[in-house]
Amino acid sequence: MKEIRAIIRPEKMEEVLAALEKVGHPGVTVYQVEGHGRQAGLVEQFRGREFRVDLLPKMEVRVVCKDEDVEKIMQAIASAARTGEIGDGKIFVYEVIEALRIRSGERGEAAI
Amino acid sequence: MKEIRAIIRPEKMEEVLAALEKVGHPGVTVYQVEGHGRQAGLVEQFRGREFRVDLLPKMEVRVVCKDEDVEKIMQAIASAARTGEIGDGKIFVYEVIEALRIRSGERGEAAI
Amino acid sequence: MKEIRAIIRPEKMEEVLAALEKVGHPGVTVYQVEGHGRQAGLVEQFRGREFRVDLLPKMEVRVVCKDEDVEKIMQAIASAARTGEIGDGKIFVYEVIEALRIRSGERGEAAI
Amino acid sequence: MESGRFYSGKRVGPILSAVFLLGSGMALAGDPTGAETLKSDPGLPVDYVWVLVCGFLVMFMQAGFACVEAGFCRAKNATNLLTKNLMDFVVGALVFWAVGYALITGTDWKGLIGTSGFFLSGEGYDVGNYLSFFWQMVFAATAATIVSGAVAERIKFQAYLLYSIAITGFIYPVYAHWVWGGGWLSKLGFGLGHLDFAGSGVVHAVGGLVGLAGAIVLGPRFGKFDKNGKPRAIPGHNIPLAALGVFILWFGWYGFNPGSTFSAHHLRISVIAVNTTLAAAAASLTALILVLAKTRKFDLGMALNGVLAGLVAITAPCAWVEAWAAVVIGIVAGIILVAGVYFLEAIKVDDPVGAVPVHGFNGLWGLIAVGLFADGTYGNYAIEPPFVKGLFYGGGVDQLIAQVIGAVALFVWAFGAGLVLFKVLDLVVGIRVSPKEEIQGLDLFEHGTPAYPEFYTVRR
Amino acid sequence: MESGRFYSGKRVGPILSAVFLLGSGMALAGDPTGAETLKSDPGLPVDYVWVLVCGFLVMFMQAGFACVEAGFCRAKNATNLLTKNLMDFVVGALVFWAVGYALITGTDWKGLIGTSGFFLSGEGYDVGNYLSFFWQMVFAATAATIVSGAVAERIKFQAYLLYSIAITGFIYPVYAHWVWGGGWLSKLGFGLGHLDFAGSGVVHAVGGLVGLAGAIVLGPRFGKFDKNGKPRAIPGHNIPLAALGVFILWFGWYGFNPGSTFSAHHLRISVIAVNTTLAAAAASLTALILVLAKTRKFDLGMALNGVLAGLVAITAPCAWVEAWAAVVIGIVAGIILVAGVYFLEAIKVDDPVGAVPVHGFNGLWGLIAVGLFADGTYGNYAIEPPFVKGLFYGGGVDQLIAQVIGAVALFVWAFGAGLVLFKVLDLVVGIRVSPKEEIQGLDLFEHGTPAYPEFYTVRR
Amino acid sequence: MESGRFYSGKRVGPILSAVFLLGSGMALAGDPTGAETLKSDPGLPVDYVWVLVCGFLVMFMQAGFACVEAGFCRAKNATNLLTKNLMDFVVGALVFWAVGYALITGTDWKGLIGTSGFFLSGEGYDVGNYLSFFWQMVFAATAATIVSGAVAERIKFQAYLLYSIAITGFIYPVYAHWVWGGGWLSKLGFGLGHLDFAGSGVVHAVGGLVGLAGAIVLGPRFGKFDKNGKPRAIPGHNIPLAALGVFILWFGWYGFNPGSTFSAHHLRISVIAVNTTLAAAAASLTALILVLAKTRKFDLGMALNGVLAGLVAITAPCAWVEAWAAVVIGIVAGIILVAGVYFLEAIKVDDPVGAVPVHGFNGLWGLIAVGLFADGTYGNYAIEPPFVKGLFYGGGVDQLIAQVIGAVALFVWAFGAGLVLFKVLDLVVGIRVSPKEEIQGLDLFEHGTPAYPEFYTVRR
Ligand SMILES: Nc1ncnc2c1ncn2[C@@H]1O[C@H](COP(=O)(O)OP(=O)(O)O)[C@@H](O)[C@H]1O
Ligand SMILES: Nc1ncnc2c1ncn2[C@@H]1O[C@H](COP(=O)(O)OP(=O)(O)O)[C@@H](O)[C@H]1O
Ligand SMILES: Nc1ncnc2c1ncn2[C@@H]1O[C@H](COP(=O)(O)OP(=O)(O)O)[C@@H](O)[C@H]1O
Repeated sequence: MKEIRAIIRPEKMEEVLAALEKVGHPGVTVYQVEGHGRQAGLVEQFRGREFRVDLLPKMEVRVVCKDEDVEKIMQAIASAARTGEIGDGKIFVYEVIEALRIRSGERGEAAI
Repeated sequence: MKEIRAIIRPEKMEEVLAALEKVGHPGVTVYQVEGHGRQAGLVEQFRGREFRVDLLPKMEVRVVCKDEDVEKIMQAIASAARTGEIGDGKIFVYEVIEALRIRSGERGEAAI
Repeated sequence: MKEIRAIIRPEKMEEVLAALEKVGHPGVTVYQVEGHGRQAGLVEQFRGREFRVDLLPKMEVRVVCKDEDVEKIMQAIASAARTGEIGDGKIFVYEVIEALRIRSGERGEAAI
Repeated sequence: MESGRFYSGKRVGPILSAVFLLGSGMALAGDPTGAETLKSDPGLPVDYVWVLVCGFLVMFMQAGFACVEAGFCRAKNATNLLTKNLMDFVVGALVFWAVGYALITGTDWKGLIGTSGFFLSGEGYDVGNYLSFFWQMVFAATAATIVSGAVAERIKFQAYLLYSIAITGFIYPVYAHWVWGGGWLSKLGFGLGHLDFAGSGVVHAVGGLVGLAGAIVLGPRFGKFDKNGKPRAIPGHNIPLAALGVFILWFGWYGFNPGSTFSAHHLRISVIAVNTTLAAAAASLTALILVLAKTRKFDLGMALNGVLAGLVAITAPCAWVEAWAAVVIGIVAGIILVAGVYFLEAIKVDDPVGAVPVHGFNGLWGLIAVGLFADGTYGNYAIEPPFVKGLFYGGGVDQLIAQVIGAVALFVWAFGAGLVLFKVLDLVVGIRVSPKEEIQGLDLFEHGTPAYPEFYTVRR
Repeated sequence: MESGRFYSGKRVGPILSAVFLLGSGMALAGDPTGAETLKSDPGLPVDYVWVLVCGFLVMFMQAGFACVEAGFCRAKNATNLLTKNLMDFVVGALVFWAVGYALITGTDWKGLIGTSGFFLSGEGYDVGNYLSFFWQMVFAATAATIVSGAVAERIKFQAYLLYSIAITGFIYPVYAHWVWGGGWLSKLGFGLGHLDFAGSGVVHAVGGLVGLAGAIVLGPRFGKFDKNGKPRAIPGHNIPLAALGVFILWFGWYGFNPGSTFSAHHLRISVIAVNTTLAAAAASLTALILVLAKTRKFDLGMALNGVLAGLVAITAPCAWVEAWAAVVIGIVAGIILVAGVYFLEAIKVDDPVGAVPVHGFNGLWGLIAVGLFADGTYGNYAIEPPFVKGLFYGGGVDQLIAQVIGAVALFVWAFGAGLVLFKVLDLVVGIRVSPKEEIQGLDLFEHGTPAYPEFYTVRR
Repeated sequence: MESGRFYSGKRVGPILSAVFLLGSGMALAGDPTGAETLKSDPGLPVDYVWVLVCGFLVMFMQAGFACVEAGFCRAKNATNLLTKNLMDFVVGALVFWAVGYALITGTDWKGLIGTSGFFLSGEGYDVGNYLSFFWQMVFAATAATIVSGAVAERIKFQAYLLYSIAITGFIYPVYAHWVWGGGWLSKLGFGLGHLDFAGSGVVHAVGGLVGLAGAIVLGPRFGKFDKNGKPRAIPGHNIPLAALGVFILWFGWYGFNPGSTFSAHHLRISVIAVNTTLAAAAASLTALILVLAKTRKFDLGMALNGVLAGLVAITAPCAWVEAWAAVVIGIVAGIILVAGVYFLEAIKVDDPVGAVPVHGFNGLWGLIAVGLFADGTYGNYAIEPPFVKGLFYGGGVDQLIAQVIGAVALFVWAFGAGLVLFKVLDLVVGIRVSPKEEIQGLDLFEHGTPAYPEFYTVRR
């Protein structure tokens, strides 16, 4: 089993979820995060005083799936999340060594 | 070392923490997440217009522990979080390859 | 590739980011979390009634980096986040098996 | 400018009521234009302005209650609380127009109830009568909205709507008739009869005690008491909202109390405004200090409740006492509040926002305070004698007895009617939401609208 | 105390205006001290108090609009909406002082426009004239701020500033002159001329229809309609804020409507206050029930809009009808509201907060209602005959015709001027923000200040 | 209806005070019933209504300050700011009742201080005296609450309570006595003596300058200046709350300024209302434009502060100037505000909400403006001559000199007393919370109650 972790633009969330739906994902968990990569930060201001904000709001999407589905899901996310401009985000993949479905107690791939 | 990651119902949070306390956990970190699995979404409405919400609020609990404690902690979480209805959530387990306690600089299992 | 995950005090966030900037990180993602380890909880109150809060607010910082940079980045974070008092937090390290830069489609270490 | 002229109901009951109808130039068919009324008393405009502006302030208290209750409860029920606070005013105004007002001010039947003047129709179409209706209506709505705090976070919305109809259409008007509509309490042979200047009892204690009944019938919220029955704090989700609500209520109370002279020609209104302020301040400081002594923290929530406790307590006596007495009444109100909050928890009653100690217990205290502190400088909505005198100013126990009788009658009526109402509602439609709905929050299930859909919140 | 004396503009136009100037003891150079004016009519203080206090309440409606609009839109645009609501009042007050007020109340030119009294200067420096200005100014600002809801979440701030100048400096004053400044509509040969007591038409429908024009020219927000053109809900981010805003507006409306007698000597103000309340309540309950029938949920958002719909509808007729009619007018207002919301979505117009059905459609309905329900108990800002009578009270269709003519004229003027204005602005400066700015939110790009910088929010 | 009758303290000092006591029908024992007072002047009801309603509005400004300060600071200190804003009113009202009011209006001692009338007792139990107390009390509380913004996010709560006692019990009353209680400034031989109509100086500059002293003694918040001393923005956490607060303050200011005639028989109140509006608008627009020129963004925070700056500046001159002058005074106020904000940062003073430039600097500017723009149409709370005339209207420099002297005296007194107070408090109880408490937020440590316990927030 693998975990796919994609950090994307918040405004791409809906499209990514739709893409996952289409490609058939087993389940997905979403995080509100802030990130900083190559994308330039923002200048905000308060009562006349400007300041830089380096951490920009991002969404993180995590899917645990079978090994054979990794590529398909990665591609689905990537193509839904792409704008071509700096700040599109990244996808990382991790090994998952065990899974358990709380409701039924199933283990392993059956639990995903 | 392993990491146990459990996605649970928000209203089960307290019981899960109590179960962890009982079984003796080394530490725990909690995330506010949203998820979508087999559980049906909600219908919300605003000024007379209904809409589907697919992402439901969940809590995620993460514990890094020694290899030998994994099973015990998983079971503790699972039995505290179970209602038997769809949406109870899942538990995933990951390998952790190093740990460091910031305060003391301890490394490895001693740092957990 | 490795992922470094550091759970730190919220008020140390800025210093940790500055330290990462200095040591040259490839990118960073930040999470608002709550945690419970050895640090004692808080007593809060509402309309005359006190209650314990066990989960304290923490920040989590994640950096995916090349294997050779792990130690350097860990140390940078740890020394920026240290106060020496209970509650300083921990750093965990994970294996990352694949990466993809959404914007360009680059894979592997090039994508970090 | 004599007092009580166009506000017969509250003051003098049916007999003088006839005098009023004639005296104010209101022919049998009423004076909807207002020209006759003005001619009969050219000094009326300032009274109309006074009563209306104060009435507007009282109406604005609805916003205050909405903010306090929503702020002191959890985010998952905020939409529900706001809807309840809106709808009890909306439904209350309509029901009070149809029925409630007539029950208070209509022709008296055996001292128990008014029987005429439904729908403001017929001869009721009169500027003076509409003025009186407006005033009574915002008061009735206040009584109604108090209850929503005590039954918060677990009552079915449908049941709450039915409750709103019952309180503004029956429970409140009946008791208000007894005191302000010429009913039996206003004619007690002790003192000047049972007196309640602006409604510590009629409005607040009635609301607070019906709320107590509701809280008891509903039972505590899931999680309010742990397995050993120990009370647990369930913190409010938005303290700034609650604090703003208290400021709005304090502001609105300057309509509630001074406006209850129903005449700007009673310059006593300045004394009432001062008393209202000092009692609120004294009670709030007292509550702050008491909790400070217990927990070593400056507890804003209790201090906010303290403001309201002081305001409720001074509402009955505000026209009859002087500054130092207002301060003492406030200090006692603060003590009653803090003791009341802990007492309710001790007997396992769950009152999420403290409505019962604030409005119920302190409403009763306000009634008693009249019998103790009234200093003989103001009459029964009149600046001519007889003046009201309490025990501490040489008035003996007469007025105090009248006050105690009224307080007992109020308790029996409001708490009793409340129990019956909520029990019956429970049998007929069910009053408590399912555990699942309670845990996930009423906003989603009853309204489909979370209060803060974009914010990440911990669901407690 | 005769009506309309010092408020010539709104009531009687330029001819009587001269009478007013003399009648109120205002010499040609004006009476800035007020001593002469007071001597000429010692009963004026209560009228000044009434008008000013009511005017303060109307000003406070700005806070209500700010809260409703910010609460009903998304967090990422909250700072923008607040800035717009602040600035339309700020800019509006200054422009109205320079130009707008003169266009309404100045010497009439061919029934179309006023032509004197700019900058309150010269003989305009007079206590009565300043009073009138204050009143008209807060009304103009209300019309201006209504539009911001309809064009929310996508208009450029610069364009909005220019729009604010145009509406308070030209669009609103011209139509207000027609009705309240002695213009052609006030002199129609039907009934007592076109009548609009407190501004269902002049203020609300003008604002609502200019807003409709703006919403059409701008086009819908990104995401409001899906690829198949099906409307999607975009929930407001802070329901408690929106609810508080509605309570504030309801409170402020007691200044808007009763204060429009411009005289406390019209005791009819009590009737107006009651009607205002009942119509709001009836409309809100109607809206709640209609949506309940559709979705089985108690929809707070629509109930809040319902309050406003009822208030808007009763604004024109409030002085001329009785309680039951107010209830009926409110019920119809609730129906119009709900139908209007769905209708706009059906024709693909995106009105984020419902400003068009609330203020536009119900403003027109209020005008018509005068012609139906006026019951002959109050005149043209006068407690002496001739009184206003509508169809249902035996007044025939005369007044109704005057109302319809006014409504049509209003529609043509406001919607037409709005279309021209926004089209021209679009050509000259561009009125819509870029898609990127719209998606990330106007707060960051136009103001640099997120509304809740410390809170985690989902960016929708 | 002559001016200043029942408000002797503020107007005419101890000598005429005796006249007042008799003139108003107040026997030596006072007239608590109000019947005698009414008989002696049947026109009083409208004045009482006016003063009370305006006083209620001033009280409501407490809500405005609470919202602005909480909204402009960080979430972790919101409960603390609300508690401070509540408690300075609570404690202030009680202290002012016990001591403060007597120091302002009591029998004058050498032009420096009043010495009688503590606790409103004895002959102080009089409707006129209670009215005057109510008015003065809400003003004193305003001065007190201003400071909490300047010392926000780092002062110990206990120290703040002690400060509240000191300002309402001594610092404010002494200066108010000098200007409004018949003290030496009111008797200066220049012009009509030092004049401050509604308190640009007495209330706002005193508050602002005591706040400046507090901010200096406390030192800047952790993180306000970086290691190189460069100022950093610390954004407020809830902009809608702050904006609502400013709207509430603007609304309340219509009580503050027009109500300060203390008589509805001065029809000049309409002019005051207009001036108040225009100055606020002009200042806000000016501030918006200045920051726009610097950062190319429409800065809501500064525009909100701009409203307050304009309101503060017009508070002293509002009764003595005409519309165009109000606009000019507002424009200058906007400039002073923006310059003041940057100036304080440049000298490393940390004033989290801008209280010092808004209330302190613009309060002083308001005093000066009287000497420049007063146009000779209104007297010293009188509609009879002598009228106040400034430099630009041919009044010469006399009045201006009186104004400058008052401004200098104010600066020395308020800033000096503030410095001494905070230094002494620091020595005795310590005024600054520990770094750990400051970083984690005062809400947890001082109150145990986070403002938004269910929301995820970034702790800045
Ligand atoms: N090495 C990394 N480790 C952790 N998070 C990263 C890393 N690189 C990028 N991110 C996350 O991805 C987001 C987008 O990264 P960025 O470099 O701006 O994107 P891109 O390179 O596609 O333009 C960042 O805001 C951050 O949250
Ligand atoms: N494969 C997965 N990857 C990531 N998150 C998942 C996955 N499956 C489930 N989840 C998370 O677990 C939550 C509960 O899953 P669900 O399928 O509804 O539970 P169950 O199967 O126990 O009824 C989801 O909302 C989602 O957050
Ligand atoms: N074993 C663990 N698994 C997950 N999170 C942990 C673990 N240990 C500590 N944490 C996180 O680190 C935070 C700080 O831990 P704590 O034990 O209080 O720190 P320290 O030991 O440095 O004083 C906790 O609040 C928790 O979020």
